[in-house]
Amino acid sequence: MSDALLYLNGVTVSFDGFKALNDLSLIVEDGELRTIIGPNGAGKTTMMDVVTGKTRPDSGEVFFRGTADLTRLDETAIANLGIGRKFQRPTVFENLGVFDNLELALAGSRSTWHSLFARLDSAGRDRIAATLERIGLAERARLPAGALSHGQKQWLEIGMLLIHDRSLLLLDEPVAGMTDRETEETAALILDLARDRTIVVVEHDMAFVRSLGAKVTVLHEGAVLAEGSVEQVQNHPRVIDVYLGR
Amino acid sequence: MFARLCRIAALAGLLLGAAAAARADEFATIVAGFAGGGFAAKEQAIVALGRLGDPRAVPVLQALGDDRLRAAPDGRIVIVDTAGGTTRYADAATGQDIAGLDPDSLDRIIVNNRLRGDIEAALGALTLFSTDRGQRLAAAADALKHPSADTAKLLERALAAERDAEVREALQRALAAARLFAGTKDEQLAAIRTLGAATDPQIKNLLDRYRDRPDLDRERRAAADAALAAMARRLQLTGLAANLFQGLSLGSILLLAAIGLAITFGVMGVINMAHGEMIMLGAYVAYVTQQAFIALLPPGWLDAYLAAAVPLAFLAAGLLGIALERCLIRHLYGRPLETLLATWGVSLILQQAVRSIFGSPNKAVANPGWMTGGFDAVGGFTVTWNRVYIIVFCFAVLGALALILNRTGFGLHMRAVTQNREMAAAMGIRTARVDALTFGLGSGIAGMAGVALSQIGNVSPNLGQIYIVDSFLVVVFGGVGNLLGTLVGALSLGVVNKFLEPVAGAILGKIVVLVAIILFIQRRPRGLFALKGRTAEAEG
Amino acid sequence: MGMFASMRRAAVAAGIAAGMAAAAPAWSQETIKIGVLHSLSGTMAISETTLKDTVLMMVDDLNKHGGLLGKKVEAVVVDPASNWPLFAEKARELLTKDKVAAVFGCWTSVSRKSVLPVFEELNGLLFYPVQYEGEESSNNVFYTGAAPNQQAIPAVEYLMSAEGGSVKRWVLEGTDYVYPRTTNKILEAFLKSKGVAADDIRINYTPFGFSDWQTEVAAIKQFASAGKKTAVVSTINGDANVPFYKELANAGVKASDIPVVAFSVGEEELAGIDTKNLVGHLAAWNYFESVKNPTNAAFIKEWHEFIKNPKRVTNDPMEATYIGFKMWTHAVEQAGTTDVNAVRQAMYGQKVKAPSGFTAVMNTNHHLSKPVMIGEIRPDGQFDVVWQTKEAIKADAWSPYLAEDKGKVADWTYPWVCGNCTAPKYAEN
Amino acid sequence: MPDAAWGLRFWLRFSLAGAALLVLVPLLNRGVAPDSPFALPDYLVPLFGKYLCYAILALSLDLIWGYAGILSLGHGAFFALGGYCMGMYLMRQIGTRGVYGNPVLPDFMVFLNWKELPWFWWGFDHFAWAAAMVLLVPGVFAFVFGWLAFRSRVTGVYLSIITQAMTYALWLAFFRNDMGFGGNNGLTDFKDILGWDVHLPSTRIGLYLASALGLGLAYLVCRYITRSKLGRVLMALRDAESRVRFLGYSTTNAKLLVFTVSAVLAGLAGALYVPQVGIINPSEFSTGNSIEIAIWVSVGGRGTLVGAIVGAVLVNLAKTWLTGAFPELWLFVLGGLFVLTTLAFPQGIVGLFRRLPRRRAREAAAPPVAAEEQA
Repeated sequence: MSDALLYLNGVTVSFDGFKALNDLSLIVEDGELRTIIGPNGAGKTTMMDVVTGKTRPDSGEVFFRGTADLTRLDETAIANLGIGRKFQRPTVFENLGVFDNLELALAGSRSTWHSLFARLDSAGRDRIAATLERIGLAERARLPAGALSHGQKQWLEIGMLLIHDRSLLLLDEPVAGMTDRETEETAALILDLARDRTIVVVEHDMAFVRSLGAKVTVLHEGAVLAEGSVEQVQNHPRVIDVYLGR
Repeated sequence: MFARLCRIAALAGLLLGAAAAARADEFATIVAGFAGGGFAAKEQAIVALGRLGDPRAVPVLQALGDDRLRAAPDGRIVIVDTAGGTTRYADAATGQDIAGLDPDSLDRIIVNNRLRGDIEAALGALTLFSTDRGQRLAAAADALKHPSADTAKLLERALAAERDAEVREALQRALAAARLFAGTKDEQLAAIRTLGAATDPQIKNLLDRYRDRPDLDRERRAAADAALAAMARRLQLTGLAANLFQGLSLGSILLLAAIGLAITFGVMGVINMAHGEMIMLGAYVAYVTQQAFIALLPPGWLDAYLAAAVPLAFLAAGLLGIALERCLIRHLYGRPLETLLATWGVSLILQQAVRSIFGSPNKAVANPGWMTGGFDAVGGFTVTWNRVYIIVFCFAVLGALALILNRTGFGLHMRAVTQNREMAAAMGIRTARVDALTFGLGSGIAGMAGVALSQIGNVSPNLGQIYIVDSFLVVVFGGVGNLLGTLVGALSLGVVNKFLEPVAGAILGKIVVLVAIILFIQRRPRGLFALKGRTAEAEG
Repeated sequence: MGMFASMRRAAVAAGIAAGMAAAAPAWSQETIKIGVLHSLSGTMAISETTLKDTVLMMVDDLNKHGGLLGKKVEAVVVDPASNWPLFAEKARELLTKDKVAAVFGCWTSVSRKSVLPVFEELNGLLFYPVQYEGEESSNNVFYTGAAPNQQAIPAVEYLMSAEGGSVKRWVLEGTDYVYPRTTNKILEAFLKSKGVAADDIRINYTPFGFSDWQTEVAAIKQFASAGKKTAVVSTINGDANVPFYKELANAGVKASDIPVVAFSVGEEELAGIDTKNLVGHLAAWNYFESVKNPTNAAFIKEWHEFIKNPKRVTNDPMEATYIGFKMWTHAVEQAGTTDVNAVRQAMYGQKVKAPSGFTAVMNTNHHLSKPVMIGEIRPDGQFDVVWQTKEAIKADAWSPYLAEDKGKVADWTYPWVCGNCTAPKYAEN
Repeated sequence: MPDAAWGLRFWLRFSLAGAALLVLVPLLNRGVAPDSPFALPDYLVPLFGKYLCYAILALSLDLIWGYAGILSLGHGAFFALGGYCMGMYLMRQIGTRGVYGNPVLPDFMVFLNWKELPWFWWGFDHFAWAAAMVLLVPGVFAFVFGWLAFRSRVTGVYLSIITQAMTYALWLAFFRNDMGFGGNNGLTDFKDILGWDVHLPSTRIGLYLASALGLGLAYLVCRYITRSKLGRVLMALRDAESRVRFLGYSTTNAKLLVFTVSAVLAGLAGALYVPQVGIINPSEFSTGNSIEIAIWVSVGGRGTLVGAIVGAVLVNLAKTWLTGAFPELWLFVLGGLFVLTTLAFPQGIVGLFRRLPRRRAREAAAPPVAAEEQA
């Protein structure tokens, strides 16, 4: 047990025989920005599923802030601990307006009763307005999210993570399908976010990873293959094997 | 009952005395007695015929028994024989054929259950010595039903004359039963041993009554108790076996009703509320084919109508299914719950359509000869042929379906399309066509199920409604998209239901099963055999 | 805006409906309207559509012979769709909107119970043509079907007689609703009064449309194997009968061993069953198609011509409809009006030569005097009458065998004027 | 934005519609001369009352199906449970006027030789108790059922099927005469309610008005819920339930709440329905009835409260008319109508009238959402 923000130890998940995670151990310190790379099927997404409670590990322990045992909590509870997640495919609520999407994500009580009687106060309104500005969807606030472009959806989703103060953000390929320009902006945004929260980014795009310039963990076949700076891992012989093949 | 047995006995005496050289005119006068007159007069005639011990009486009594005896205006008694499609008339008294009789001029000679009993008894006595093995067997069984001192002698004679092993056994039982109450102490003990070997509630009741006789000494009572205890154990086992069979039969019916749905709903994810009507349609196809056979083919062929009905039903329902998929359902893919509503509309239309074409009342669909009746399995439990064949049929259908799915190109395409439509399309599979065929297949199977169900239930426009809810439950309980699950689900539901029914009664039993299913779904929201990444998932 | 929009529609609807209503009286000037309230869809359509056709046939015939009071009779057919609240709604519609002079309809007890308050409130006239459990006598209903004492009791008496096979042991098999419950209750009391032991009576109830009879038939055979002559008294309702009889036949239950006597199975029901193996099983009715007499011959001929199908059979509820309709027309002619109160008075003592060959009489308890016949099924799906009462039996609204019916009298003439009283409304003095 | 939803214009329309409902029918029925073409004949009053009850029922289903995407095929059960509670009250009011004149026991109990009132009939001679039960019984039943189902994440078709199984089981249960609810005949032959004779036209008007008020109330409740933040949570989970969980909302609780509320509304509808049609019996539990409710909603327009009301009223109006006008053909027409609506205008009648761009967008965007749910 450590005082790390996120602590995975010997986590194993297998889907009918195939081991998606194989005795994975990983530690993310508080305030750190971490990028995780790895070939397809390395277990990146499964790792996120385990952390967010979508998937229960067959064995191993997962702790948040050293105390909260994430293997015992469900998605809702974990989210309320302050762990946010962005999916690989952008998932916003297509039938709700952009504004509504953000309002749902807005920090505050999540209890069913509360949301039955809740009214949006001016502070919240301002918060949403600010976020809309930041993700550049201000003039689309009233549109249904379903009408947004792919990139815009990505942004909206990031906005939803922004507006809900989370101490840990898990971003699954945030720049997938983005133009170079959008990618740059996203990188900037993430770096900016990283100042006051812990962020774990899963990504293929090495250029993007490099632009983040953060500590990199390489996953392979459900376990950590290498860890270190971008340069270190890039020169790591096994990593080269795995990526370029023999 | 007793009177009848006395008659048998008396008649036996005559037979033995061989004084049965009955003169023709006496026979004729007795036969003439059937004309007019009330049941009493007829009864006398029957008894007299029995006494006569004249083999000529047999055809007359048989004709009387199955409503083939007529009175001609000129007072003659006529035997109608419709065997082989042609109707022949024979003079009952002389046995000569009569030509040129006007059928409408003949009066039916009516009997009631009491007379049927008398006829059985008379025939029984006559046929105890008949040349036909089956008749002798029946006679022996009849004698067992009504044991009495008087039958004993007759049975002894019959036994002496009998060569056939099976008939001998039956006669020995009957004789034992008779001696149980009338024989000497040793005969009684022997009888107890003989009867104790049987497994038959009827004999058990016999021994029960014997055991309660006040005048029994310890030895005989002990012997009876031992025999009874042994038989009780055997009966208990056979009781379980009976329950199991009944459960299996019910399960096979649920399964038949559900297989089609397992395709349309399970594999394709279409909530087809018109599924029941597909079954109904199949049942009506069975009815129409039967009528066609009656109308167009010689009677001998009628027993074969199912052979034609099954494929026809498959085609009819299948084509309708394809039409339904093309015109309606394909517009609703990805919106399962709206499909539910649309198909519900379709089911209303189909019901009303059948109602206006065939009319509301039930239609009679007869079991072909080979599916009629049943055989007495152990313990007085009758296994009926139609249920046996339905069980067989149901497994045949399931097997064939499994082959289609796993061994044929179509099956491969089908699985490909249901698992990944885009990919399949990219690989050049004509998905639209596969959808239509798949739905057609499911509907066709429902149609065949309808033919089977017409053999045990009623054929009416509401037929489908009886099975629709159960079908869905079976599929969901078994695990959507999984044939094995459907199989296990249906059979287990059937068996559980049948074991509950004697305890809780039909209604409570069913309720218990339903609640159990609901709770089970809470435990395993994806059913018995859950599949990963299945289709019938999306929400309306 | 929503409520508003919906409101507009509701208002329009009201307009339409009001229009329909307003249009009604204009017609009833030249024609006499009668209502036909039988389910044409849903579960009960199986039995009820035939009765609808019967009424239409009678109307047809009546108009061919100059109508009623010189007016043409018009049948207003509606479909209550086997839905009991809808029965009440349709009854109200017939009486208030169409202003019908009388209604012929209902089959199940629940449908009758559902419309009863409507007829009493609006003082309508209902002719109910189906055998039922009794325990009722409404001033606004004429019951032309059999009461338990016209069906159940005689049937059981017959089976007890030497003629019927001197039965000693009884299975009362019924669908779980009020008619079988009542009938079985009466029969149980009756049997015990005849000295039948409690453990010689087996009572079992199954749900509507019950289709899997294996267990029950096996149980019946078991029960019958006790050595005493056993019979089954079946009050199983419509749909469930076919699978029941199929199971019986295949399980080899012969009528000469275990006769089954049914009160809800007639020619129409048998038309849906293959009867070859059911020969000898019985039914108790007040009419069988097979009875030979001129009235019946004419009735059957007329039916075949009207329905354009010589294969269609007639049955007891059809005869009951026939009787009811004839009586109503005679009553109207005598009263010279279709006014319900006048017609009701004229109904008492009405006599009709019925297809059964007897003369049916309407009694002041609103029930008929009819003959009772026991028929045995024959291979062609018809019945042979093996026993029948010498003369017509008067129906009891209240059964003498039920404790709670003690002293209840149904008599709608002075001084009683009541369907459910233990003392006359108006004391004579 | 909820504030806008409760603006002056809404209240204006609402009260207009309400007033029309409350005033028009009584006026046309009592106020206008019977022979005038505008007169509303007596038999139509309970009929309209019935439609209003159906409208409430449709609202209750639309709340969970249209907004939360939960199709309950067992809502007829909640309706019937509410109805039975009211029916039990009405039965107790009959008193000695029953066939067997027993002051305590209803006729069917006398007939089944029951000696005293079963415990679950206690208190139903008091209207207050009955009224409470009308809301409680369906509510608690739904709460327990929903808790079991939603907690274990039974969704979509599975939920629909087990709700159907639920109503089917209840249907069988209430058929049993031994249950003590009158078996197939159910509860009928009511005499009076709160001392007023149920057969009097004035009482009918009263019941009609009660139904109208009930509908208004139900509409406001549903509207409030759907316009609240919870409403948006529901719509969100309809599209991507897992995503809502990752936002930290308990979808289980949200569903449970609306499911219960909706069941209570259904019960209310049933209670208002029974005295107007004069009978409650097990056929109300039949699976067909529950499916029909869903059909009203989809005909009117799913996901719009007005749509539910419009659908319920129109379909039943059509049914009333067709069963009289074309007794032989009406099933064709009705069945055809259902097929047509789902095919031609999936947004229902209301959808035809309001062409919202966002709905277009939804159509366009629907597949990826569904796909995400699979993953």
